[in-house]
Amino acid sequence: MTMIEAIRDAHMLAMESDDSVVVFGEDVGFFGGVFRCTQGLQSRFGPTRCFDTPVNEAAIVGAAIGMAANGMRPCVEIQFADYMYPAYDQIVSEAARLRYRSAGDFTAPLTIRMPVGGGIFGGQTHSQSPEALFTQVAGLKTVIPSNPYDAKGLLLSAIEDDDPVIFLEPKRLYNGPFDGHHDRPVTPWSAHELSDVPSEYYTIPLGSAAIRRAGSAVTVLTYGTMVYVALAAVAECAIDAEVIDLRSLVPLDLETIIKSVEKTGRCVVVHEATLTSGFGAELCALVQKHCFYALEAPIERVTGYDTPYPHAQEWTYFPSPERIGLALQQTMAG
Amino acid sequence: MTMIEAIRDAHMLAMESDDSVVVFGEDVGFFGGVFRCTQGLQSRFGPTRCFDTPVNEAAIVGAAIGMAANGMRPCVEIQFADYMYPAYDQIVSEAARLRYRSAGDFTAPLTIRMPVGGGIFGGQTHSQSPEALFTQVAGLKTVIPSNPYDAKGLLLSAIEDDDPVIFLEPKRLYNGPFDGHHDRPVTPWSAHELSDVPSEYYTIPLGSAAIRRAGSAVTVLTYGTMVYVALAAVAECAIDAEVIDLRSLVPLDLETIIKSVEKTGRCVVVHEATLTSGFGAELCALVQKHCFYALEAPIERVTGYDTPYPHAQEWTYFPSPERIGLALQQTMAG
Amino acid sequence: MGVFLKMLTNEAEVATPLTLAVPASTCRPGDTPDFSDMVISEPGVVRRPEVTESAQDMHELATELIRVLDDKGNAVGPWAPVIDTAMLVKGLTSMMVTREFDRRMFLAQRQAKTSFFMQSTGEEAISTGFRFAMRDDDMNFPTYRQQSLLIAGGYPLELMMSQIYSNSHDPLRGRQLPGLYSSKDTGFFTLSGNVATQFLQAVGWAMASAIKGSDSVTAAWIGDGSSAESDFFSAMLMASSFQAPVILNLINNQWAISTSQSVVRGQAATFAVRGHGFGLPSLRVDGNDFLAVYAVASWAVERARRNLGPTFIEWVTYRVGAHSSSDDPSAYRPKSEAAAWPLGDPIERLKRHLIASGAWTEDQHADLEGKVKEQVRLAQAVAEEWGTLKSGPGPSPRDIFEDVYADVPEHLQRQRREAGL
Amino acid sequence: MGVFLKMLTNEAEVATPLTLAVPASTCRPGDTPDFSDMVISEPGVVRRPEVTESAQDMHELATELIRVLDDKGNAVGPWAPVIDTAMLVKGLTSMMVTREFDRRMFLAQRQAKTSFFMQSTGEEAISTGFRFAMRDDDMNFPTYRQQSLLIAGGYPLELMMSQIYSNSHDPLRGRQLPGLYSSKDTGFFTLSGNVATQFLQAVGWAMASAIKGSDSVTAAWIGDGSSAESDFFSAMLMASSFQAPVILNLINNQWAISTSQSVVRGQAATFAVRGHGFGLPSLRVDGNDFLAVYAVASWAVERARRNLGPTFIEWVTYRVGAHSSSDDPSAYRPKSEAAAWPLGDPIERLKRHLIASGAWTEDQHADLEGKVKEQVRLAQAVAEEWGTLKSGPGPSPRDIFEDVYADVPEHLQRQRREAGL
Ligand SMILES: Cc1ncc(C[n+]2csc(CCOP(=O)(O)OP(=O)(O)O)c2C)c(N)n1
Ligand SMILES: Cc1ncc(C[n+]2csc(CCOP(=O)(O)OP(=O)(O)O)c2C)c(N)n1
Ligand SMILES: [Mg+2]
Ligand SMILES: [Mg+2]
Repeated sequence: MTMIEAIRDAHMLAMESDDSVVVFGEDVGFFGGVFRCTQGLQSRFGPTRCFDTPVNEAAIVGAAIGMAANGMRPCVEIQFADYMYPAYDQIVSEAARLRYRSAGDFTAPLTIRMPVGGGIFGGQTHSQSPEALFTQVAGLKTVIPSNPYDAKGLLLSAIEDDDPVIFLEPKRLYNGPFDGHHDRPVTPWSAHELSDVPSEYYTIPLGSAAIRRAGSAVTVLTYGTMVYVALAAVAECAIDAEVIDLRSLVPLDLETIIKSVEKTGRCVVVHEATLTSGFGAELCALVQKHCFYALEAPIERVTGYDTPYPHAQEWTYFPSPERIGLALQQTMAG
Repeated sequence: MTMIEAIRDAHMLAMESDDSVVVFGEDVGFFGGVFRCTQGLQSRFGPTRCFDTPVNEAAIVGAAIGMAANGMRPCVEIQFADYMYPAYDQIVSEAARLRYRSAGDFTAPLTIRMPVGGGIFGGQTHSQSPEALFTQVAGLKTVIPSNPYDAKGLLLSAIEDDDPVIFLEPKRLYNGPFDGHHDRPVTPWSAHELSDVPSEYYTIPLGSAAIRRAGSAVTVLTYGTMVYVALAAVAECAIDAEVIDLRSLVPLDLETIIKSVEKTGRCVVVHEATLTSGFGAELCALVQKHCFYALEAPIERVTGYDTPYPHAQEWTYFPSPERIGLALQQTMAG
Repeated sequence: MGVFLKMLTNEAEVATPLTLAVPASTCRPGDTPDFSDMVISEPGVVRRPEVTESAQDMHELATELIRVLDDKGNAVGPWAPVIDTAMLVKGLTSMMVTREFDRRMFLAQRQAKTSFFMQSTGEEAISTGFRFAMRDDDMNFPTYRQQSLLIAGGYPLELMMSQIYSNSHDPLRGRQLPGLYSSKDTGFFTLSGNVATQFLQAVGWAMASAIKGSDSVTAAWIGDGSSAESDFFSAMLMASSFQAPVILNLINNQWAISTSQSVVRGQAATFAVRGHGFGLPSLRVDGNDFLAVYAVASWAVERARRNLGPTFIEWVTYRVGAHSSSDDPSAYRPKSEAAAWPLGDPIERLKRHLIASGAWTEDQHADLEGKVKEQVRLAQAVAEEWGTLKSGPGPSPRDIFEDVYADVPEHLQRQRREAGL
Repeated sequence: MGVFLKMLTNEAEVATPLTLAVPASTCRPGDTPDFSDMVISEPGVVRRPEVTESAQDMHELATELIRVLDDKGNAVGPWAPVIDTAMLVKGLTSMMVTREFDRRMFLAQRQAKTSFFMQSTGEEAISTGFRFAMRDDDMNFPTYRQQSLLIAGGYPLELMMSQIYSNSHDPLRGRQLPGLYSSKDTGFFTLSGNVATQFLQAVGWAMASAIKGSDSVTAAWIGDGSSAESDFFSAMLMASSFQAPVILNLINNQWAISTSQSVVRGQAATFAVRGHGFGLPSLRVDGNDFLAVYAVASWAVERARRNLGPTFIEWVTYRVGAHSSSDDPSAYRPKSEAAAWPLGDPIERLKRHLIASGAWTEDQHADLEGKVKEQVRLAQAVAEEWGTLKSGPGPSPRDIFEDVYADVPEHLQRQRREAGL
């Protein structure tokens, strides 16, 4: 299964097992979404369970909050994460705070899916990684799978969750585990073991990281597309790194992180989002605090630059295996 | 002068010296703003230079962007930072990116003022400190004065600046340098030397921090209201801390920070915003990276908790001199 | 460039310089209050369409003013509702309780028993009358000036006051600004301090009711000023696109803090006409006329209940008090404006009607007034035993870490431990 | 609770279950295209008000369809503009250049010379005709489907193509998605990839023109789908409140990617009626009729120029091509829909008019077609010498660090150094 198919499958199972799950967004109904992640839902469950909305992200999320408070479990799609800003007020001021301010009288169990990240020549409005804009907001959970197996299990968890979950889908991974070598042939999911997705309903708990490569020399903290880029970098510079796929940013699997860094004594953080106040900053703050006495070198961050995402210079901007490799070497030398 | 008077004064001078400066927002025209920071502008400069808008933050910022691109220098007010979210799309997707995406063909020299922070029993929608939601966005500058002198000089710089500047005003400081001891009598600005504001036009460059207390034992990085709370904490626990008032978060005066931490070998970061992915995380990431070999203890963060801002339990939530003192002691023991 | 040339300017003369038309308030301190440009229909003259009539055919209702009570207190015209005296007295009582509640809580704020308060003086008929037209299992998405919805819905005054005092019995555990209540059981959605966001959520709630095939309807509420926020638009749009069973209520009380309704209204004749852009039945109603409120609310609730879709209503009223306890309106409007308000006081008007219809006397009224005062006083006494913001007892500090999520996550547990709580 | 009791439910019977009305597309693959519910006025029948007429008095213009060209190519009725043949030929030429430009660039995308492209096929008359009614110092806030504004404005095709190719001559230094041009000199605001945001900025730009006392006007552009975004509302509101010298243009090309215009329109009869809610003069126009476009644009531009305030216009047209090079419309609409479109093709219709009026021949047209093809071919050849996305030369990688701010700040200098640039 590709990641798209896994997401579609999760939707199907969620809607089958729970009548209160409804799916909507721009072009998600008849057409099945511009990335086809909701294909087949409308014809299977009818137009009151899966439908197209007007092009208005605030309306999508705002309506979803009202529905969620009224007993539904909406799972809505924002066409690209870059278009979530019109909905940001509803997400931050409302979805995230409903339970708190009403002392549990009203809640907002909804899932907001959105494709993130670059690597598709999408320019500044089809490439963003705004995860830190969610992790700063108390009341939200923020999840980002890196493979079909996780995508299905995490999406089912997100929909089941009684709190609002931001579900980020690295769009460059939809059709294969991209490792940053844009000039090499594309690897399809079928070649990857985590594309072997069971057909039944299963969940992966939010807040548990996965160690993608065990190692002893340095810990790499990453998520989404960068998991594969980091693995490629590690392979290419032949450093025995431990590569951790966080999968969930809030809640965060701090225990796994601490355990690894205490072991390796070194840490590199990798993400595609811009550097300043990116989620990597929080990871650095936590690691230096909890592993201070184990650290043998400064924690390095390899991230997108503090600029909008360019179009033509995409591969200059995208954190490449080479850049990650350099950081690994620098950390080892530190 | 109080901080309110200094801000008013800066507006006056900016509008006097430059016809293209226009001021608008909710209740800022006839009434002069709910905190009275724009009082007298409409009667002095007329309703086309200073006016009331409908209650729509997106419209305020969106219109300001159009005006800025067309040769004006709008300085607009968002009534509380908590209400900036409807304008967030215009700020992030537009103001911050206009210059970049047009390669300088169009620019957005505008200033967006907004009161931040708690301490006035304002509850979750009159107390927020969303600075990290701006510092993550390339293309924005984010400024936060802590006293009348700086407020005037920084606001004039912000208005002069050719890029969009987010100007955060710690509302608890409007009328006095509040040190967190809410149970003690209020100190008025008149008792503070930085309320001595020259009447003429002057600017303070964006990106320069101010050392509020020189010290050798530990560096405290902070800004806004927390400057006074940190100073109080330092005084009370008798640790020879160096207290740095950042004043500008982007651009950041990294040099002053590094110099201080290299000297003290210890660092405590203090802000009122929530912990996770707050701007303190970025400060930790930078300090551990640039001062790694000088650091003798983990960098501590004293911040608001990762919850919405409560009403009745305000003083539980607000980072108190006591909490800062504990962190200082812990760092010294580290 | 071959066949293609840069076009020439096709307007020869240079036009005169443009100017900006900055909308001004009708009336500022020192001016004489003036409501002469306000359209006020005579009581009884506006027709009452069938609930099945098309939005298009009832266009004129957006620029007239539906009124039932005339100056003498008679109920006239097609909108005069069938409503028994007991219900009217209940309505009157409920409005009087709200007014007394407001008076006492405003005073309590001045006495520092709480931090903040917002009165609804002069606007009591709207939420009271509307609530009377709803079922208990219907839902409201209120604004902060609609304590009447709770009071008319039978929610205990003591609990409202406890919320205002953030005391030990505060159902919201001290977390919310005074007046931002929540009560699912009373059909009152948790209030946000951000205006307009919930106007949109109301449509979502109503859509869910429709998806579930329930038969309960939803009322969304917004102010004239707040209707400038984008979420107002999104709500109107979604309601129009999905024909949600929702009543979209706009309370035009003439002011948004210091800004006159005319700034937001712009070139539109009324707020009600905004609904025409979405093909919604749009009505403009005298909000100080309890009978008109009840009649129009019942009509709109029936439309929603019968799955005939959303209705948009502009309720015309006047904000008699300050915007909030932090506000002093004498800085931006003439003190005499409230007295000049042409639609009178809703309590006085309903009282006059009851007396005119022979169902009520001045003595009965005085008696009721005494009882209302006593009821509110007693409630306050109970609430103050449970604590005030000034003197406690309050909610637990530990409460701040709960309800951020369904369960307290690890990182918050850590922060709670660090806080020693 | 003393005198106050919980109210009783006042509706005895339980209503029938509600249902959700999910708006459907008129027509999906396999269906027979059907535009019969679209209001199409006969050419020439819709009246032309004075520009000074009130919005209220011209209400009916929002539900009719202003048309000038009849089926035979004659210009009929009060909107028939005074326009000389040279200008018409220029208009025709400009539209033909756009169409050929689109054809070639779409192909170039298929050849991987660029990443992405959006055609405007079938919609060329609107931006072309409108641009002809503007002055060079007026400003447009376009959508991504309005290459015609630049082409009619005389902007070099080579530079447009360079932007599309992100090549060494790309004025935007490789930063923007293909088609998101910027040219202040040509009155073309920098395009955003986020829809609707700029519709609002246009009003701000126009307000600044008014504040400065200039006499240049502004045109804002939005699509039917995008008009669902909140910024559409904010723009309408601000334009209404401040009477900004702006023309608010909505291009209804029937589709928003796979979603029919009917989903957004909801219960409104037309998009044009949205303007009524704001008291704006609101017109609905045949967007495939070059003469109607030019006439209405001139009328609205005159209103703005004479400080008479904003005008809202719905241009009715059809998106003949795919949404973008990433889209395949056969998945969501019948292939035959374009052919069934009742308003014809704008180029064909203008050509027919020129021939009918005796000013043009088939031979002349064939000749012009050849010249247009050659012009675009040559421009493409030049642009490709300057590079394509596939083969370069492109802009400098160093460029990505510039123009984030006026000056490259220290932290970006550091990042640039680390990038080795
Ligand atoms: C998003 C947002 N922006 C601004 C405010 C500040 N504010 C609170 S009430 C108000 C005026 C609202 O006026 P209106 O809607 O007419 O309600 P009224 O106070 O008259 O009942 C404003 C601007 C807010 N609460 N939320
Ligand atoms: C804020 C935002 N949301 C969603 C999108 C994705 N998107 C791009 S174009 C489009 C449809 C717009 O349709 P319409 O406005 O009718 O323009 P048309 O393509 O028909 O010219 C959508 C949903 C976007 N670009 N920006
Ligand atoms: Mg009001
Ligand atoms: Mg369209």
